[in-house]
Amino acid sequence: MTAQELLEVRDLGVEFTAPDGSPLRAVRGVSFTLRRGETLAVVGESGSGKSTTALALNRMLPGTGHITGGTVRLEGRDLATADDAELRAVRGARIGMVFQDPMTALNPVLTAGRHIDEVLRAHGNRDKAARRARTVELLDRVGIPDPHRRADDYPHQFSGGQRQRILIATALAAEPDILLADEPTTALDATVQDQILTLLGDLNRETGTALVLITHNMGVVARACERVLVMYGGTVVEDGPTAEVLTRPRHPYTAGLLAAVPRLATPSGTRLTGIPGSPPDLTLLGDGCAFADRCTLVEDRCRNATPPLARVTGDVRVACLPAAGRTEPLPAPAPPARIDRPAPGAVVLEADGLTKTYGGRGARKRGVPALDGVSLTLAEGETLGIVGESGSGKSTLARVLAHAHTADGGTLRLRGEDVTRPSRRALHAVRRQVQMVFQDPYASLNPRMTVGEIVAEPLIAFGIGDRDARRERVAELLVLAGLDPAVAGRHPRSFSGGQRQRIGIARALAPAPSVLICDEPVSALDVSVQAQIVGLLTDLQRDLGLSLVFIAHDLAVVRQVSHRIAVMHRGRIVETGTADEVCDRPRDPYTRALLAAAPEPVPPAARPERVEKTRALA
Amino acid sequence: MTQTTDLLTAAPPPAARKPRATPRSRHPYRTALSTARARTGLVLVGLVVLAGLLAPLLAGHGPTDQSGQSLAGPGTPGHLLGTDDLGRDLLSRVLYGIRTDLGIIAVAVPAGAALGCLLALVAAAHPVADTVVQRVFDLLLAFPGLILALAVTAILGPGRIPVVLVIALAEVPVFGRLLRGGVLVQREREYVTAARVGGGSGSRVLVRHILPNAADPLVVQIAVSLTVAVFIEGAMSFLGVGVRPPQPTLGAVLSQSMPYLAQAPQFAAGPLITVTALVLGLSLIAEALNREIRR
Amino acid sequence: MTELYPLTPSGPSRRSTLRAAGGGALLLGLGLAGCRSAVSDTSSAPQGASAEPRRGGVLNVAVNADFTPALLFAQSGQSLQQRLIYNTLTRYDDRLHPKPELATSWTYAKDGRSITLRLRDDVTFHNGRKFTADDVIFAVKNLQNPLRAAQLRSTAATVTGFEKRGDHELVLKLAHPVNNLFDLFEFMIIADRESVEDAVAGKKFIGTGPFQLKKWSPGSGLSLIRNDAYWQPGRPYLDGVELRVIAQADALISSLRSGQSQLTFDAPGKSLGAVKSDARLTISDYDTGAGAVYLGVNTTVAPLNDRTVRQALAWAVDRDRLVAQTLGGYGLASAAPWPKSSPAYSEANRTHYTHDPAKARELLKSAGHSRLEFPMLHIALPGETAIAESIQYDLKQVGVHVTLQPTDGATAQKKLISQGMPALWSLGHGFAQVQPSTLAVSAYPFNEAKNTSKFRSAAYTKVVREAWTEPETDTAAANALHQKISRILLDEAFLIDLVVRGQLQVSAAGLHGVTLNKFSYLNLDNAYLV
Amino acid sequence: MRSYLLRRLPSALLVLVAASFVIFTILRLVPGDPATALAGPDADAATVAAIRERLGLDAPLLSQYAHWIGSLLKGDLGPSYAIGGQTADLIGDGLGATTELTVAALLFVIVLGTAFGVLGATSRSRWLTGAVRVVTTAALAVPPFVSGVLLVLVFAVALPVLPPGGRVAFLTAPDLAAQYLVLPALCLALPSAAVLGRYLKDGIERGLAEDYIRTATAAGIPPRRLLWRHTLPNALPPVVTLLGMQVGNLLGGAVLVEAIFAWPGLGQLAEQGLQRRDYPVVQDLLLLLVAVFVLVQLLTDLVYAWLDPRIRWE
Repeated sequence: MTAQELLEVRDLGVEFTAPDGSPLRAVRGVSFTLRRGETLAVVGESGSGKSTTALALNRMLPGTGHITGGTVRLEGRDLATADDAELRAVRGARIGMVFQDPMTALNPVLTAGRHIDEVLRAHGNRDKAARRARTVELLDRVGIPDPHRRADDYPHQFSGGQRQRILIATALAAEPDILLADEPTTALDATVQDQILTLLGDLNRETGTALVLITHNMGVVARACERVLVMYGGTVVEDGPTAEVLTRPRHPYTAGLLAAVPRLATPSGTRLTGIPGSPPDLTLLGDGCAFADRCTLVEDRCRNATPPLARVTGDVRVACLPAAGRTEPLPAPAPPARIDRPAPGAVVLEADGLTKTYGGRGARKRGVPALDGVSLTLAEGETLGIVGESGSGKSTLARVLAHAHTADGGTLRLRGEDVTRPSRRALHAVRRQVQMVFQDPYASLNPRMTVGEIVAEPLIAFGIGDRDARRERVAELLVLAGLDPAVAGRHPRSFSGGQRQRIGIARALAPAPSVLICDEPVSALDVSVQAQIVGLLTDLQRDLGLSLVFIAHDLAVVRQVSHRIAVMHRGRIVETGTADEVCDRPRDPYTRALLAAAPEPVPPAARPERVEKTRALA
Repeated sequence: MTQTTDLLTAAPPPAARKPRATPRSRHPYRTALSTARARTGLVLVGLVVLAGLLAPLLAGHGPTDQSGQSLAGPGTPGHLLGTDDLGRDLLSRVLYGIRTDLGIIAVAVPAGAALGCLLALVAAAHPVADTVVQRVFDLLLAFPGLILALAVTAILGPGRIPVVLVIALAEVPVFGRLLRGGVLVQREREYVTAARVGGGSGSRVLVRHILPNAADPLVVQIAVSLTVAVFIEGAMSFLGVGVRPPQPTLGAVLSQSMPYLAQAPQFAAGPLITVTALVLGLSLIAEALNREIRR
Repeated sequence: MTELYPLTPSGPSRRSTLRAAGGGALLLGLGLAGCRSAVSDTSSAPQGASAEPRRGGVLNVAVNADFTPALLFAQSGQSLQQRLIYNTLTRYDDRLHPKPELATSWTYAKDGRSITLRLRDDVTFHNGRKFTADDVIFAVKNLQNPLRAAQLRSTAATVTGFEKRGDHELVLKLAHPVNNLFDLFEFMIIADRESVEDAVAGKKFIGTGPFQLKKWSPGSGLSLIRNDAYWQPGRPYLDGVELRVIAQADALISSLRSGQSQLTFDAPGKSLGAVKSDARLTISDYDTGAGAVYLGVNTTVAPLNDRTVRQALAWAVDRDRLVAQTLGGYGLASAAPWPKSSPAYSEANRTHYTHDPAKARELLKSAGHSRLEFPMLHIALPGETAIAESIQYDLKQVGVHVTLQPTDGATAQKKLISQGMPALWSLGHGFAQVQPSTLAVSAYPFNEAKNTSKFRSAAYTKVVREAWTEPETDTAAANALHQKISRILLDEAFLIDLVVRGQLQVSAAGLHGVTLNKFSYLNLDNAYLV
Repeated sequence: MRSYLLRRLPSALLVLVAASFVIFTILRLVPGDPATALAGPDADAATVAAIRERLGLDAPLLSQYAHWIGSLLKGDLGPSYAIGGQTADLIGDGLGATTELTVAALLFVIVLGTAFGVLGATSRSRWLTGAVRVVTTAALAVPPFVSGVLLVLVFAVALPVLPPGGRVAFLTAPDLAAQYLVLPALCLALPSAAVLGRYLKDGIERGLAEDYIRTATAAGIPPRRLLWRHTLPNALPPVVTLLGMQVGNLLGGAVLVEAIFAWPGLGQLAEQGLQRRDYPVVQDLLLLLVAVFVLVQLLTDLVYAWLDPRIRWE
């Protein structure tokens, strides 16, 4: 291997032991090499094993995870068999890691500076003053303003983006050769994500630290990495230069994934083409291509033998038997199909100057208003998209509209009658009309109840039907939400994210509402699944004549599903208009910023030459 | 998020990751109780309880039958564990002692727990009620238990009632605070909002949704409290305000054995071993439940 | 280091290390390895092991309750300090013959209606004031004050006139003859009259005794130092006395076994086994008897109003087992209250009732009962409980089923003196060790006029009065009356005596010359440590 | 922080007032009064009546209560009825002794508890964790009145290295005082230490599973440091709350332990006072204990806030 090759992974295998003792092969025969200063993206959906692979590199596997085979050579030294002392020397010093959730990844009782200081200390820097200087320098480098003072602040005093920056500083403290970033921006807003990705890029260029970026977001891949590794079902299915892979995908999965990603360009009222089915259950995976079951171009041989990762053209490698034969790239996905939907009718829901402030109680600390005079209307059969970043008040709006919270001020009319502060009975009636789908499919389902009970809950609450009638209705609803009625007896815990969201939707539909408030219904889901859910919602709207409020932070999705879009910022609606108009001809600067930040899965035309490698920080 | 889901479906969640995704649909308590740790606990507790229930069959003598031979050593014909200072058979004393203790703690702890939870629910109803209830808890906690025991017994006269009362009173704030805390946490969970939007009335949401999820720590606490109860009973017997003599309790037998600790250690051994087994068993169960609930 | 426990040569070193470990655990930082030992520190006897009396040393006495200053002039739970700080006029020998203390001699008038006392003239109080007849006059008047709650108030009350003859001679005029005047003199401590209110308030204790108060820490004990101006030359031998309260029985015993204290009279019967097995401790029993364990009967509760039933109970209890199992083998199983030293004692009376269940059942049947149920009150202390449990079992054998009512001391006392007792109760009584008449006039349970058993009988009242007012000089007549009293007590059985207990003294082997007076006043005039 | 205290003050006072009522009522409900206790075993009605009058027990209850509260506010607790001496002195001495004992016990609780918790959570050797389990279980199973007597038998009687009971004021002779303290403090501490150990074990196990620990591990922080500097600080706040609760238990447990070790503290005083129905002493003492507990709660809240920056900075 040449000096360029820094990290070399050869058919790495990782297994977990399920509680029932059965083995679970999370990663199977993964091989790739990482060159000095290279930026490599590992992309995939839930269960693709991308994170597990990342964690396996420096043996950070949680719980029962263990490496079953293969080698991880860091400049020749095999980490798969290294002892603890060796590993500790590698962790941080040679391979730095950044994790997904900046909210939990920082120790709440240690100051920002202390985090970095600890790493420096752990790797042999004994001089306190020097460490302090270096700490400040690093914080400054990752863009923490006023680092001298902020070094002594605690994590909760920083914004999400800043925390991620601190994490990056921590990871880079000991000047590693590799920065392993596991979904570093998933929890962040688009604008912040943009900044972080820029930062990572700069650092890579300046320090020559190789970057391995684990993500599920094709946009991020396009934005940040030269090379991409597409994973599915624990194996690498495609490996090649980002530009090549994104434009001319060789593997059906890659193609499907790209097709499922909503593009800002696609006009309103079109249907996303998702990948049918859901990610494979790794406990059941046998021989054959893991994707076979969801693949549209599947052939018999796919099911029999595991396809090897074979070079097709240039330095593109694909693990697909048919693709190996194919010299031409796959046909580009059909342009999103328009869906025929009835034109919106009369106004159903009307909000006027809604205001809401939290933390009102302890008069000592009055919170900033979450809603600051929000007015909107929702027509029958219409989908109103609401876009905004975290803290923009969009979730509050959803809750106020659904009467989960009552507004402090303003009025809310349902079919003309004022329902801002309804009486008990009135509230009951309103809730039958207005239902809600929640963002987090985990948190919004009572873990102690079976799916059946959860869906039946509103029926009981609204006194709809007797026991048997309810049972039938539940089955009906489950089917409606695209679930097998047989699952009624199981607990939420045994479902995947997408399925849970379907359960949530079934529950919301139970009292046959006319208005459905969807608070970020898809932001917690994989792209392929996301497409399914969005599709489901649009279908339901058409079939049941629902009025939808569709809240999300991803403009592209919103544009596709919505008739109109309202952009929220700091508790206000800064811009409203038809979906296409808002996205094509934004008037408000904030809207423009959002559009600019939205990562698109199209490779940057040209990437600037990497500057001379240098160990020193700029 | 996706990253989370990733590990979830890819790996059985190590405690680190989001808990609710264990790909199995059994009730966590059942899972907990089927662990080796819990099984051992169940066996230990079971043995003690059984011994208590079957006392009349197992014991050769009445627990209060006295004889001339005081402080007979273990293995004395007719007295497996020997006799106490008044020539009563120790085995029977211990067995019936367990019986009495079980009778007490089986009433006192649930009673205290129930009352505590009730107060906690009242507290959940309204901020004003909350402050009042909390002050009540503070007061109960602040009152030195054993001194209270002395006073209560002086008022009510000796017997089970004061013992039960004292134990119950001690448990009220413990459970009350636990549940109150749990409710406050669960209240903010999204599924509760969902239930409210789903049209559930305040009481229904509380009972059907919040309670079952807030109850977990209570279940663990019960196991802990039972051991504490045995503890209190012993202390009260030692202070001479326990169950009316000559009825044996583990605590009573123990405290009677104290003067003879040097000459006749077997006197103390019986009850000590029993209590230890009980405590060990309960703590094992508690631990198992705790681990499972935490996942 | 004291010789209270023998040591292996390796002892001290091992000890100091262990001690350092123990102490060190707490005094992190204080850094004193091989520090002073709190163990050796506890008892301080003069060095040398000669057998004859020698000056010096501080005696640690373990008591289970602190004394109550308000009860200074009554007999209460703890009277040890009375004869340490104060003196009495006279002192009984074991045959109840008065011997001089502050009074050197005395003569009764023929009619027994007055007595002339001659007092020592060389006695001064701790505050330096001279002791005179006025102090005696005050002492008597003091006892007549109900607030003092003195048991012998009735006797004191018979003194109606005082006639001083100079500072050290005094005539007491009596309303009527009494034959327990010397009980009063044995009982009555002579306190400095000017500071007596301070005394009952617990502020100042000034007497003429061998020791004077250094410090009283209420609830935890007294510390006394030698009175160098004591009127007995060369006495006391000890430099000081510490009375430390150790309420808990096991703790009290450990304190003795570890040599922390060298003397106690509060060792409960249950613990005596541990004491006997300890070579460093000696047990001595004052068979003069200070009190007795009895089973009280409320004669107003049917069918206990039937004397036959009461007698059945008297037959039912196994007194010897009581002594053996609950009193550690010390005590005299007796149906009558009198100890051997009492003029009223007779073997016949003692064994009037013995353990005879058959007879008991028979009596019950004759009275028409086969099964009876009564509550029985007792004090909720380990020792008392054991006694009660034992009685309960014996009664059960004859078909009398008893529910125990463990009660704390104060409540029991209220019930006792307010006649609020249930059908049965088991307690202890005193005052049988002195003039028999005292028992009837001063010990509440026996009081002829008003007693807990609510027992009234003209005969009893009459004989008690006679016995009490019988001039002390005529012993023959007195004995006859004593016999009458015993008869009534035994036949009526409203108060069933079980065991006569002497004061039980547990002391370190090295302690000699300790005596108690009849009211359990500790006398250390001649005590010394070797 | 001041504002926090101010907010807590009213409720604290509320508790105290409520407590005073409860205490007063309970005491009056207890049968037998100081007079009978004082009158001695053979007193007659006249005597009792006289004493009742002297103690002002013939006054109506409300005025008695008023008088008590008045004396509290005046800061003059007056004389004790039965025990003798001034109530203030009695309680003062007792408080000193009990404080010594409780503080010492608290030290033991913290040291032992931490040991139990850390070993139980981190030790890899099954043998060691097993041993810890046995010890903690025993500590919870063996009541203090047994462990106390055992300790005395072993350390004071069998191999006399420590005194069996009694007390030397710490300030007068620290070295001796310490030796008097060891056994009672240990006896008092054991159960609480076991409880603390369990909580800590639990806390550490949770902590080690946290994301930020994963971050630190990935940065190559050595295990020992991970435990002491990164995990433990996060496990502490709840433990502090627990400790606050335990202080209550320790004060309560003092009644037993002080008896066994003849430690002249509040526990002993309370028992004596109750036995002799010494109203002033018992009333003031119980109220004091409640006050102390309330105070400790306030303190724990402050410490909690101090340990947890998220709260500290709000």
